Formats: sequence, C-alpha cells, structure tokens
Amino acid sequence: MALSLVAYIREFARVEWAKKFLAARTAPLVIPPYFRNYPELTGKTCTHHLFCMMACPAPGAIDVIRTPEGWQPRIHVGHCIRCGLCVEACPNGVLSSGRILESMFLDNTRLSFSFAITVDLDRCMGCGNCAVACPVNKLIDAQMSHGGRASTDDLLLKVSDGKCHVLHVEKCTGCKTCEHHCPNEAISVARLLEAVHSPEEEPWTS
Amino acid sequence: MRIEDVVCPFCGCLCDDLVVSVEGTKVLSVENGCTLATEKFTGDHRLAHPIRRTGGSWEKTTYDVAIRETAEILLDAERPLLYGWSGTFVEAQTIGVHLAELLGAVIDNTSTVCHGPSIMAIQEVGHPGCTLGQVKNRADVIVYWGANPIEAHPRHMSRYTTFADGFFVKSAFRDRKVIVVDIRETDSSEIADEFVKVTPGGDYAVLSALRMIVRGKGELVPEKVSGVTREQLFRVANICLSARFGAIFFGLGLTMSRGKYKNIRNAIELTEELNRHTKFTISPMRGHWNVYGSNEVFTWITGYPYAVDFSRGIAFYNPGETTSVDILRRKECDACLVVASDPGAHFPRACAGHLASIPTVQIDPHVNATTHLSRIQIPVAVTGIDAEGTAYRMDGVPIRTRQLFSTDYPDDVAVLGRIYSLVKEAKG
Amino acid sequence: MTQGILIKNAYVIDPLSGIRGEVMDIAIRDGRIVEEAPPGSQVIDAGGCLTLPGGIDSHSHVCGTKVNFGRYMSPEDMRAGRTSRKGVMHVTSGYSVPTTFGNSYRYSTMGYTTVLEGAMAPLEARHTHEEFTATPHQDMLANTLFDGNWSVMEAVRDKDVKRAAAIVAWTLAAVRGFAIKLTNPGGTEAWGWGKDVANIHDPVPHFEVTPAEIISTMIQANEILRLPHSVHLHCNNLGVPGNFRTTLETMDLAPPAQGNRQTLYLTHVQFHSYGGTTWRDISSKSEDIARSLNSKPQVVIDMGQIMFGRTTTMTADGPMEFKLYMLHHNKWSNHDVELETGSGIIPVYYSRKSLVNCVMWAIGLELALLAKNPWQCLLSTDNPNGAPFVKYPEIIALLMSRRMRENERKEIDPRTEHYVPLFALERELDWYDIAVMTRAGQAKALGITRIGKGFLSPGAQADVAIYPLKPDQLDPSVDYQQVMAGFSRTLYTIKRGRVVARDGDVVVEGANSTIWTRSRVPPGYDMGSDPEFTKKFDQYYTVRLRNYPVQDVYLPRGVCIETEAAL
Amino acid sequence: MRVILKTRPRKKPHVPIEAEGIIPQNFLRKNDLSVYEGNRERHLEDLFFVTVEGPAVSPDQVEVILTGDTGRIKRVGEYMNAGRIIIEGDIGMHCGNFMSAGEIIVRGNADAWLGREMRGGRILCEGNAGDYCGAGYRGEKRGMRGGTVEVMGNAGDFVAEYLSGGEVIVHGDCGDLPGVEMRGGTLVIGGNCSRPCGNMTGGTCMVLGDPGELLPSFRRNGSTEAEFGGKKFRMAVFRGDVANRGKGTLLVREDLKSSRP
Repeated sequence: MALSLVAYIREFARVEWAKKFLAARTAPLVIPPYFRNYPELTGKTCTHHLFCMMACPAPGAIDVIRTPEGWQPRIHVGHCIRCGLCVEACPNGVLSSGRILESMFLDNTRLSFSFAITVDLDRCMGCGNCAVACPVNKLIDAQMSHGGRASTDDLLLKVSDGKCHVLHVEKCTGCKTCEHHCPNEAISVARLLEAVHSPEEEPWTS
Repeated sequence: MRIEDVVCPFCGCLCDDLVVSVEGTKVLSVENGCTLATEKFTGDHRLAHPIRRTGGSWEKTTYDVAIRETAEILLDAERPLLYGWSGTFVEAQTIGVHLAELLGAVIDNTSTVCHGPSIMAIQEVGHPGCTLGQVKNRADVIVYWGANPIEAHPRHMSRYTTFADGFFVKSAFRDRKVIVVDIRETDSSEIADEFVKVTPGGDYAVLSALRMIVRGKGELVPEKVSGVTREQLFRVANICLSARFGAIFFGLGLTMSRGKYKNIRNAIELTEELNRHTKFTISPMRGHWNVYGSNEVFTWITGYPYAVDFSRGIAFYNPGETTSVDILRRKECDACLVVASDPGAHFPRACAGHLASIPTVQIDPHVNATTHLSRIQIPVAVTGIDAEGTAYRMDGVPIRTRQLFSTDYPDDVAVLGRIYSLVKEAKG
Repeated sequence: MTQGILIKNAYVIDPLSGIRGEVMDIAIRDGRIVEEAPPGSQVIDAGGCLTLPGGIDSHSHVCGTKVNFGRYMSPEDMRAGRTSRKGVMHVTSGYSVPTTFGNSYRYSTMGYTTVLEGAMAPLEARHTHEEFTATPHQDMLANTLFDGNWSVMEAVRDKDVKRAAAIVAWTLAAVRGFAIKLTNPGGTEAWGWGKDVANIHDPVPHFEVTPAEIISTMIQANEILRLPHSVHLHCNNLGVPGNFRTTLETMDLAPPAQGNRQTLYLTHVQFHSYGGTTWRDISSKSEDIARSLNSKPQVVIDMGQIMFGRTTTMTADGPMEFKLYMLHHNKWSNHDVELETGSGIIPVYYSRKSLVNCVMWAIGLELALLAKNPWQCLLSTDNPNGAPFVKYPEIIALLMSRRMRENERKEIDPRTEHYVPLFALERELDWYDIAVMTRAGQAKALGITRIGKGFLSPGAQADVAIYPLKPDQLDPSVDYQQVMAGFSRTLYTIKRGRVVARDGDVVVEGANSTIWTRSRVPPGYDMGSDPEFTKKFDQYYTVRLRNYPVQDVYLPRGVCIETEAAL
Repeated sequence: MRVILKTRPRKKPHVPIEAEGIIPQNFLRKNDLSVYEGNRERHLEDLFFVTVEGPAVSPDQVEVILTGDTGRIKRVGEYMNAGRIIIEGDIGMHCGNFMSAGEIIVRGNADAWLGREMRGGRILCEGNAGDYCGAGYRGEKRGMRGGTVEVMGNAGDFVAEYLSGGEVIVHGDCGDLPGVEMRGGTLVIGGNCSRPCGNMTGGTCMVLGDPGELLPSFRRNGSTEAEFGGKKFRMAVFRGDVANRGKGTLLVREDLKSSRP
C-alpha cells in the first residue's frame, strides 16, 4: 500500500508528464454539417400551416406560438428527439437542422400526408374545447375561437346535436391540438405520412 | 325553421348562441350546444295532463281540479314548504315568493343542496366577482377548485375561460395557465397546467396555507398540507401572484365537503388577499340554469337569497333551520309544493320519505323521481322551449329565453297565478 | 280613472310655477293637474298643510345588480326594518338596502314619487328593469353607465364625437336607459387590471384616453343627442383626501350652458370635496367647490350627505370600494362588467367618534348652505352610500335649523370645527329652498318637466305630497323636530292622481312607469348595423347582440322621451 | 313565583313552536302570551297546561319550568334579562338568544344556536348541544358577547363561531371548527374536536382532548400551565390564525397533541 503510493507520486512528479498534462489540447468541438441538432429558425416567415406539429412524432416537442412579429415555431428541447421531420415538413423552410433542407432540394423530395379524425361519440360531451382551440377553425371563423359559436359550415370541426362533428377533414393540418385538449379523450387524429419524390414543380408554393 | 341565438335552459352557463331547427313542436337539431343542451331540447318524457293519486294509483285530472286541490292543500297546512324554483323563470319565481308570504310558508330553492354554503360565505366576507366576459377577455390564470366543468358545465371552458380567445388574450389556451384543485383526477384536470390533489376534506387547510404564503408568512407552512407539498403550494401561489388577471371558479367539491361554507369563505379571503397584489376574482359554478335568478328574486322581495321562512309574517332566514333539507329531516312541514326541480332525486332518503308521507304537489313538465312521492302533478310548458321568460346566468347576467314554438301547456306563471288567486281569495 | 281629486286649502310651494307659498286648491283629473276638478271628485282638505309636487330623487341606488347584491350579502341588515304583509303592502326587510317594496313604501310615505337609479350597467339592465316593476310607487329612471365602455373609449381615442354619440344613442335605446352616467371614468376599466386612474389626465391602460377626454367627449355627445338630462358624473378619486382639485378641474370641463339647462351634473359632491393629503389631515374644501359652482350656472350638483350610523356603500367605482375595504376590513363584494364598467359594495358605519366621518358630515351640509342657488345643489345622500334615504327629513331639518346643527356639534368629535367651516355658517334654508332641492330642482336638472314632473300647475302629472306641516305656524329653526317628523310621513301622497299613501301606510298596489330616452339618429349612425361595432360585440361580449336589448315586456308602462339627434 | 308550562299533546307534533314570549319578565303581569305553531298564532294555553304558583314582584323572582315534549320549542328565553328558566327535557333551537341576564338550565339536550348572540347571564345544558352553540347570526361580525354557556355533554359543529366575549365551556367533545372566526372571549373544550379556531383573530381557546390535526396556520409559541376540572395540565401555546391576523391563542395539551402542522 505504502509502496504503491510512493510509486504513484514518483510517476506523476516527472517533469515530462506534468508538461504533457498541462499543455495537452483537444480539437474544438464542431458540429459537423450533416449532424442533426435541435431545429433552429431560419428567419423565413411562418405561415402557420402547422405541418411541423403534424409531422412531429414526439409529444409536446414543438408548437407554434403567436409572437408580436407573427407565428413562430417553438422547440421544447426536453421533448425533441432531433428526427428532423418538422424541417422536412415545413412548406416554407422556416426551420433548419443539419443538411436536411439541402438534401431535400437536391433529391427533390417532400413529405406527403393526410389525416383521419375520429370522434368517439360515446365519450364526447360536446364541450367544444376542440373546435374552439383548433387553429384551422380559428383562421376560418373568429366567432368560433371567441367562444364556440359557429358562423359558417366551412369549419373543420363543429359541435352539433351535442357532439363534435368533422366537417372538412381535408383542412386538417394534423396539429393534434384537438386531441391534446379533449378532456374526455374522445377525439384522435391519425396521420398518414410518406416521403415522395416530386419530379416536377414545387408543390408547396401554391 | 331555424331559430338563431337560442338560450339554453340547462345549466348556469346559459349559453345564448344555440341554433335550433324545429318543425312544428319537434326539435330537429341543435347546433353549438353541448350534449346536455341537446338532450334538454330533444328529450321527450313530458307528462300529457295533470294527474292525481287516488288510493294507490294515478288518475288523469283537469287543470281546474288540480289547481284547486293544490290551493286547498296549501291553505290547510301549518308549515307548508314551497321548494324548487331553479328550473323556472323569474316571473314565475316572483309569484312563488308572493304566494309564500301570503301562506306563511317556507320558500326555498335548490341552492339549499348546491351553492347555499357559497351564499353563506358571501354573507360573511363578500364576493369579489365579475361577469364571465371579463374572464374571457382578460384572465391569464384560471383556477377550478372542486369543480369539474366538463361534466356539469361542458361549455364553460370553451365559451368563457380556458379556450375562448379574448380581447387581451389572443391565443387563449397557450396564454392561459389552468390550475385544477380536486381530490381526484377528473376530466378537467386532464387539461390543467397544474393539478393540485388535495386529500378529502383538506381544502380548508390548503387555502389557509396559500393565504399564509400570499401574506408573506410562507416560512411557517409545513412540508405537506393535506397531501399537497410545500413546494407545490409555493408554485401555485406564485402562479397566482404573477397573474395579470386571475379567476377562481369553485364547485360542489368545495361547497359540499367538510367545512362547507368555511371553505368558500377561506377561498374568498384568499382572493381578497391576492387582490392586494394583482387582480383576482372568484365565482361559484352555479348548477341549474336559473338558480341564480331564484336567488335574485328572493333577495329583492324578501332580502334573503334562499331558505326564507314567512311563518311569522315577516321574512326570516337561517340556513340550517329554514333550509328544506333540514325542515324535511325534522319532519316539520305538513305540505309541500315542488316547482321545477327534482328533490326526489337529489334529497337524502329520509327527506324524500317525508315528502311521500305529506301531501306533495309537483309542478313540472316531466315525470321524474319526485312524481313517485307526489299526490298531484301539474305539467307545464318548458321555459326556453315552449315558454319564455327571464333567467340569470351564473355570473348575474339576466337573459330572456326564447320560445321556440307554442303548445297547449300553460306555463308556470299561469298555473301559479291561478293558485295564488285562489289562496288570496281564501285569505280575504 | 275619470274620478278626480280636489285638494282644498293647500299651502302650496311650487317653485317651477313661481308659487312661493300660497293657500290654494289643486284639482286633479285623469292623473293630471287641471283647472277644475270633475264633479263627484274626492275632496281632501289639506287644512293649510305644506303641499309640494311629488318628491324626486335624482340620485339613489335602489334597483339593479349591485343593490341586490348588497341585500344578498347582508342578512344582518335585513334584520332591521322587517314588516309583515299588511293590506296591499308586501313583506319588507332591511334598513340600508331594503327590499324593493321596502324602498318603495318608505319613499312613498316620505312623499317621493319619482326616483332615478344612479347606475345601471347596460349588460345587466334587464335586472334593473325587473326591480323597477317591483318598486311600484315611484316612476323610475335609470342612469346608464358608460365610464368604461370600450366602444366609447375607442371613439374618444379616435376623436370621433359623432360615433360616441351614436354608441350612446344605440345603447340607451337598447337598454331603456335614461341618461349618460360616468362613474370614475376610465378608472373602472383600469380596475379590470386592479388599477385606478390618479387624476383626470392619467391615461387609461391600453385605451390611452384620459378621463378628461372621456368626460368632454361625452358632454358633447350628450348635447348632440339633445338628451333631456346632462352627463351625470361621479368624479374620479372619490373619497380620496385632496380630491377637491380633481373635482375643480372636472367642473372646468363643463362648457357654458346652451339654454336653460346644465351641461354637467356632478353627483354626491361631498365625497369629492376633501382637502389634505391623508386621512389624518383631511379637511373640508366645500368653500372652494361652492365658489366654483356659484360661478358656473352650467353645473348642477347633489350633496351626497352622510349621516351617522350604519349603512352600505355601493357604487360602480370598483377601485374605490376596494380601497375602502382595506380600511374597514369587513366584507367586500366586487362585480366587474365586461366591456362596460365595474362595481363594489361594502358595509360601513359612520361614527360621531371618527373625525374623518364628522368632517364628511359637515361638508355635505356646507355645500348646500354655501351654494347660492338652490337649483344648483340638490338634496341627496347618494342612498345608501351616505345614508339611507329615510334620513332626508333629518338633513332637511339640519339645513333649516342652525340650532339643530349646534346641538349636533356637541355630539361629534370636538376637533371637527378646526377642519370645517360649517359652524360659522349662519344660513338657514327656507321652505322654498327645500322644495327646490327635493323636487323642482331635480325635475329641471333631469329635464323631466317636459313630461309634467316637478310642478303643480295645470298639465302637470298629478304627483302631490301633503305634509303635516303648517309653514305659517312653524319656525323650522326652532321646531326642527317637527320638521323632521313632518317630512318623514305625509298626510297624503298622490301619484298620478291616485292616493297611494296615507299617514304612513301604503293604500294601493301601485303601478309605476319607467322613463327612458331614445335619440333618433340617421341610418348611417345606427350602431346595430355598424360592421365594426357588431363584430366587436360578437367576439368580446359573452351575450349575443340579439339577446342584449331589453324587450318591451320589461317596461309594462314605459314612457319614452324621444329626441332628434343633431348628427 | 313558579310558572309551570306542561306541553299539551299536539296533532302535528313535528311542527315547530316559536315561543320567544316564554321569558320570566313576561309572566309577571300577564299570562295571555302568543306563541306560534308553524304559521298559526296560538294562545299559550292552547299549547301548554299553565300552572302558576306563588307571587313575584320582580322578574328575578320568577322561575319558569317547561316540561313535556319541549324539543320542538324554539326561542325560549330570547331577550331574557332576569329570573330563571328550567327545561326538564330537550329544548328546540335558539334557546337564550340575546339573553342578557338570568339563568337557563336545560336538563336534556339543546338544539342548535343555544345562546346565540348572548350578552350576559348563564346557560347550563346538562345534555348535548347542537351546532352553533354560543355563535352569532349570519353575516353579523360579532357573535356571543358576554355571559356563560356550559354544556356538560357534547356539542356540534361551529361551536362559538364569532365568539367576541364571554365564555363557552363544553365538557364533552365538539365537532368540526369550534371557535371558527373567534375574536374574543374564552372557549374551553373538555373533550376532542377537529380543526379548532380556524381564522381566529382574538380570544383564547383551550382544548383538553385531542384536537386532531391542527390547521397549518398556527404558530407554536411556548408552553403554559392550565387548570380544568380541578386538574392541572401542561399546555402548548399556539398563536393564530396566521392566515388572518394571528392575534388569537390556542392551547393544546402537550401530551395529547397528536400532530403538529
């Protein structure tokens, strides 16, 4: 015991060792361009299509908030799994992470999606939380978002005969706000997502 | 025919934005209303004509006979009780109170089994409240305490609080924090930012602890109060203190648990304390659509919101003594008129038993649990469907209901008015 | 109702008709005063007793949401003044906030036939009207609150007086209101955030308009609409020591009168005439206020007298009630009304042992004694804020008798005299002054002489009060007890040609009218079809626009005063 | 003078009787008192067999004795200011309301609001008392202001609510929230209770049984010695209610204190 202690002290007291120890440097940590980090804002304008939320597989990892400058995606790093699907899904390139945007451009790929909303009529109380909170409804009908009165049938969701009804499923952007805010777990959104090659025009500018 | 801006006659939310399609005397569809509203409009269990019990069975009778017998029963009684009133409109409630003063009766409304304790607390410390629009337009913190709005007031959150965008709250559910306090997880706690789980009967202590923190005496709060950690209490207090406008809504979980009105009093005093730092309001989640109207009417005529005893000529009020449940439990009353409510379903069994043993008359459109306890039932038009009148929303806003179609049923005012005339005639 | 009444040997004071005390007969037919009574008329011998037009209260809180909440929260107040059903009289309860029938019967036995409810939130107007019908012995009018009205404030911000006028016209017609009431303008909106405005130039949060701008714009709007009454203002900073400056600045906002009517009515000015900086050095500034009033014929005030004892304060001025609550720590209710206004209620006890209360008591009396023109200072307690209206006879006696004031001086805090000029004032008001301050002045200020209120010459509504007082045999400065007793209980109160009360008992069921105003505006100014107005309504109110207006059924005997707006 | 009131049998024995007229001073001159049965006004003789023995010149010398089925009679002894009332059985609500002097003895149980808003005098209840014993009226800021209420048995909830003066002694157990809103006076609880003195702002409450879990808003402030029923106890002193102004005193037995907030 005592001997080995002496051996240690002798080893570490050597000048060469001390020099090496103090002078050693590792290369600075650089994130390589192909590495996917948490998505960042590119500065492009968000149009509140909420494709990012829809594509995100991690619950609670991304939402889109209203700031004084307009809509803006917000990443919750604790939840984000850095899959990059939101970057791929965004039609306006608002987000970036690694070389995703670049490779999409080169490969001419995009994500294609559609949704199915199901309402469990036994559970639904017709409280209207989903229809009032729905961001799509909000854009269509201000009266709906200010307290649940439908002034048009162009809405995505609407309460009639005491239950929530899906009027225009094609308008759904898959953000799942309805699902998250249903107290009865009566509504759910299923997304069908696939990557497709789009040889011709850019479909998202329309 | 589509009728717009129909007022829902179900709960205290009194939503007035329903669109109802009717054909003749049938409701085809209801838009914007919740499940409960739709059932109210489309349900059909109406009694076709007055009935009276002879021996053990019911027989059909006429309005004239039923009304005359009711008047006789009431005139005969030494301690008649006129109970209910929450499911009818203000104009009928007014006649009810005048009938009670004429008879020397006790008149009481359904507050007795729901928010009576809230009223008693308000009578001790007042009530810092506001209309629901004030919450919708301003609140950034919403607290539901012992209330499960999704079950009892389904549209409360989407129409007035959590989800409805307001003038100063552009993106409602993102800009608002929701705190739910309850003894168990509920549908409403599902969507809360902070769920405070209190051990049953522990609300009073939790409210006291929160008051201490707001008063700057937080260092004295023990590690755990009624199952809630000190840490969470501080977190909740800080959310409240940093609110620009906070609104507390409380329900039967607070009024009907141990301590009853003292719980509400403590909650109101917490609200007052918070007002020294920011803006806070507190409101009871009133159940029946026009229970608040009956409180208002009783108050402007007698001075008291419920449980008014006219047996000595003057108005006397003392919950615990003049409240229906207490009167029935002590078997005091010797006749009862039930209007627009269902004590048979909501009262303790002993009370219902006494109702069955005395002459009980029910004025109600539907056959319900009280029918089985009654001697006579007089069906009437349903306010908000085939009759119209005034109702008060849970926050005190009066709204006139709409009549969707007319039927042959007389409304409550007609029936009660005739009973009143007969009693007045007899009293001279 | 072809039956008439002939009142003989009445000692009549009828200021609006220029009668200053004359024994004469009054003939009534079909609810109106006429030259000659129809044959077979009931004859009432007044026996030389004081006969006045029916009393008019131009500022009282008797009906509506907050009044009823005052009752609701005060079972202890209800224990006082309980009477049982008797003849045509319903059960009554309450002292400071009596039940509606209690208010009505007590007013009636005091000879009052017309009462203006001081504050009605438009959203809850239906409630006020329901209580009006349960106050059957007085014709009722409702001041309608506009102090924190978002649409109005936006019009003020945009300097669009015409739009402000159009909003007022639409709202008054929708809620069957009578006049524009501003309570702590801007302050009630600030109270939505728990704040208040500090003075009339302090901007309202978010809306960035000042109380002064709101007041000035509303005065102009009122004149554009040619409403019978002027703007009815409860100034900012009520009850704050040193607030007399705010009041004086506010009075300066009143433009000169056009014609014979005031352009600004300041209510309960006693509460707005405080000097000093804290409750410790509060003093009376009644002289400053009266000086300003005496130089401004375009301003009318009412006293807002306080009287010692228990009462309940209630006002749309939410922030002020909270301040008061923090002083008393008893109980406090508050009720903010979306997009419109607020309100607060607390019980108080005015004590002779409290120097502050004594100073307040003195200020009210001083205002009445220092105002040269009784038409400009009307009698009120801001019922029930200063005291319940049943104290009016006592106030009348105090104003008519210096001796009574001296007697009271012995009972109150002895330091009071160092803070108030009251005891140096020798003036004693006479019967004529009192007649002006309790009916004629009110009728003129409210602009309801046009419907026959406040006078007794032919054509007038037959609202008459006969008091058991013989002015030629009575020296009010000595016999103040008798004056008090006499004004408390009429021999006869006649309302629209019917005897409604006799010797303190109400003798008929009663059926009153509600008086409201409608200004006709050109179609372009109809807010009911204004896209911006209706859009705001849809999004921010929690009641649908179509469910907002008060339906005709709520005014079984509505009397509408129509005007042509100069838009 | 002794006035003996024995109840007559009634057709509807559950209908309450209101008899605020039954106070010693009223029997000095007259016997034709009114009482109410439900909404009907009755003569005293309609409901009671009345026996008067001996003379009296002042109310102090009057003793009223109630026997029979007295459990539904309310407001006996209201505004009493002298003399003595002895109730052989149970008594209904509001016995001794506003009483200012004299003595009431209840041999049976008393219903709720025994000695409500009492100003002086003494009430002894040998059985149990209901809720709100020695309490106040709804909405009123001050309850009982003077005198003594002593209950040999148990009492219900909200005992001595708003107590402002005088003394309430319960030898047995109390229900929930005894001494709630207390602002003066003394409350002694011989047995157990739960949550004593919520929101108190003044006065002293002593609990000799198990007080259950104390509210979190009471601050420990030393110990003291107290005497009750001839025995001495070591008491823990708490000041509270801190959630309010914290000026009241709550004494709890050191050895029985089951838990500390």
